[in-house]
Amino acid sequence: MAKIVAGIGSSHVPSFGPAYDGRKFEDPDWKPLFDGYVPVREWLRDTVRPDVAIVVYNDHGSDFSLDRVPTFAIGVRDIYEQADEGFGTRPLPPVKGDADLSWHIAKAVIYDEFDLTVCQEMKVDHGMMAPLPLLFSHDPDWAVRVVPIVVNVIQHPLPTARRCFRLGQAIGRAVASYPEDLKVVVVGTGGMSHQLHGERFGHLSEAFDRRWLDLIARDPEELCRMTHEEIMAAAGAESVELIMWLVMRGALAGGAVERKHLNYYAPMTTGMGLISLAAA
Amino acid sequence: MAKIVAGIGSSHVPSFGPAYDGRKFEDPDWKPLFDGYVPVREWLRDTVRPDVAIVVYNDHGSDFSLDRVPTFAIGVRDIYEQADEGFGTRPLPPVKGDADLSWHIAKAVIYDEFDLTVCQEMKVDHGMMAPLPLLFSHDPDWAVRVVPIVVNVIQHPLPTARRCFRLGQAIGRAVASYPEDLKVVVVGTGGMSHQLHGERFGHLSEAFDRRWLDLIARDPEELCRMTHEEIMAAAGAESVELIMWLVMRGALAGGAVERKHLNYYAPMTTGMGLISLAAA
Amino acid sequence: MDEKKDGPQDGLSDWGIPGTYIFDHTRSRVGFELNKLAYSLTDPQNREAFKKDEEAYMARYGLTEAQKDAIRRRDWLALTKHHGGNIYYIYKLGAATGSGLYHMGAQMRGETYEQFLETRGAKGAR
Amino acid sequence: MDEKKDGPQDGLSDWGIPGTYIFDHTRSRVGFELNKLAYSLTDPQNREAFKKDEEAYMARYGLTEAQKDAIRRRDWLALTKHHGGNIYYIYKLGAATGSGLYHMGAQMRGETYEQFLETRGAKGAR
Ligand SMILES: [Fe+3]
Ligand SMILES: [Fe+3]
Repeated sequence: MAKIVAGIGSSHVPSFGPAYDGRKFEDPDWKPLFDGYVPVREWLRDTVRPDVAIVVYNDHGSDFSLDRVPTFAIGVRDIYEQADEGFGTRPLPPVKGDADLSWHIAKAVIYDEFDLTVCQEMKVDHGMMAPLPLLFSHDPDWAVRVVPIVVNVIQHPLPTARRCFRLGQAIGRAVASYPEDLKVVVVGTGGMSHQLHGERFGHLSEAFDRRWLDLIARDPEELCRMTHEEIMAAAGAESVELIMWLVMRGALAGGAVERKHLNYYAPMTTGMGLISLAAA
Repeated sequence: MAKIVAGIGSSHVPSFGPAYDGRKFEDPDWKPLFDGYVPVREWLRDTVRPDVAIVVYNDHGSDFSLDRVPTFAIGVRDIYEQADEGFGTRPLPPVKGDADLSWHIAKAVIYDEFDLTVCQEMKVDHGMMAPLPLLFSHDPDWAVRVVPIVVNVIQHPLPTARRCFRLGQAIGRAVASYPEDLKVVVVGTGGMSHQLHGERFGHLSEAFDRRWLDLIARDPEELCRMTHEEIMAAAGAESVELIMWLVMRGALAGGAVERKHLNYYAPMTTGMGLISLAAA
Repeated sequence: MDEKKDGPQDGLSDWGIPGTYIFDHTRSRVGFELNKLAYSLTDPQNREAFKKDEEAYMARYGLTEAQKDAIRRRDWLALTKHHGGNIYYIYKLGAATGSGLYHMGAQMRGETYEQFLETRGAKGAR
Repeated sequence: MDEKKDGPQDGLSDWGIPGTYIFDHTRSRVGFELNKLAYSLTDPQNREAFKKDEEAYMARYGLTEAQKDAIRRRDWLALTKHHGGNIYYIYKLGAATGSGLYHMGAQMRGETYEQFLETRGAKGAR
């Protein structure tokens, strides 16, 4: 049987891309970010050893346009190319999918009353690609297969925080019913505090971010009660993508969790958070 | 306040189109179909007098392709053109939408934990256009504005019958919270028994259809318990689109209903059913 | 001619309803390019291009040789049973090649058009 | 120059967060063609076409004159505040016109790029 063994919460800031590709690991302004990922990557590689990562992210107008905006979507491909976000793509191999597991999750979750949009065509943007190489090796090929879950955090109305948590719970049930022996890690991406438009561009709230990093492990129920307005007022309009971490947390919610790693750094316009949780 | 005043269940057979446009109202093989719609159309026009019709239908590979299949979608436009289904379009004016009401419903229903895909671009096919002119006058312009709700009944996994009913209930709550004084009718389309592929092409079941026409008014709960397999085995693979009638029935479920009209005719390959329900 | 792909070994699901090939993920995966081609025929210019040169048109899509062959043979049963064709998409291929739905259905039933019509209650309602 | 469209009379929502223009249906409706144009710049050929002749490129989309004018002026604040631009889409317009996100942000804040950088903790991490 497949089993969810760990959860990761991670920011997905676009600037991770050029910094990583340019190997700025020792650059003093980047080192606090990259150093945070090292023990998590090693823990995943040596201890958790997942076969599959379910990556919860949002598209940023790269592959999904506004003609049709799904609240929740799932990719069901065996391979995902990178989307061109306006600058070309990064020197990384295409992401490996797991179409069988994706379709299994789609079926289980739709029958469980979550109204997914099922995508046989899909490209992935920095929402997934910013953190992925920081968490998993990719040389010559990715160490995990990926099931992408796409959440609308762009065009309001967004799904509620609680709905995201419940989607995670449904994904947890779906994985538990998959007959193959697979170890699965769930990665919730996005945030933390940031605002990228308006006169309030650049707004940060380390206090909010620290509270989120505490509650996501210890008391996700309190996060589920937050409205989009509360999150956006406290931590910037674009910080609302943090609700995607609740999909990850919901997927782990069947058992106790143990927080393994924590990192936080906010050098420019985004609170860059990282957390790892082991399923008990 | 807006109020749901009536519900209609209607087949949406493509051949309604050429028969209607060719004015075959007195053709003996078509008369039993068209005669059934006359009292319903008059009742809607003279007694119900709706401002808006929420039309629940499915696209048949006309405007939605298989690259991304939403379980539930809503149109939020002020105008909907016809899709070209391979033959050009019919001589009917474009459908008038109600973008304000559509967005209100989208917001209410998404916050109510239904994961809609929100469509600012969308064309409508015979799923809507087959019954629409039989129910509402359109000369020179449509007598109602339309909110389209699109359900995936094509690519399994489909939403369950119960989920469709619950979506209807959520739409009912959403309409009841709309501040404008509007009378709303909900039209559930599709079915009845038919199968359009395989050696079993042409399968019909009047018994199943009659039972559905009875239960949709009297005991929708029993229909909610049906699986897709049961419906398809009894009434043909493509009959499963009948689950869309349950969205209509759910939207009416707040109060008692009274069945006003009933018609049934199965001349070729599809059970052509029509029912009208008045909200109490 | 598709006997080899028949039955469970073709990877397509069997929902246990005779003569019925439910369009689930097994068929949607296999038929993705085929249905995409059929969907493209909702555009009148594409219909013209297809009618003008079917082979060139098919070459634009990643169809299998067996799928192309079933299109050439207008084998609607094989397309929906073995090749992942969804009837609503394949219907557009029928239209572009001059086969109406009832002609397609008669063939899928293994009947002539006239034989099929005789099984209907009021065959003028078509 | 968009003062007339300012405030509640422009039909755009106000969620009550200062300096913040939530991308909800009021903005998505107004900005639909604008964001569509910006989205099209994910295609390298379209980027070339846009750079070569902005006016001709804009003419392909149903933009308002005020939207076109805000693009001409690279007025990122007006685009997101008044014209329904979503920042993730508009960012592609920035890229195609040589404005990075932090340049766009500085302008939206009413600062120079250098002034903005001085407000950051580790400005090398960009
Ligand atoms: Fe993001
Ligand atoms: Fe239909």
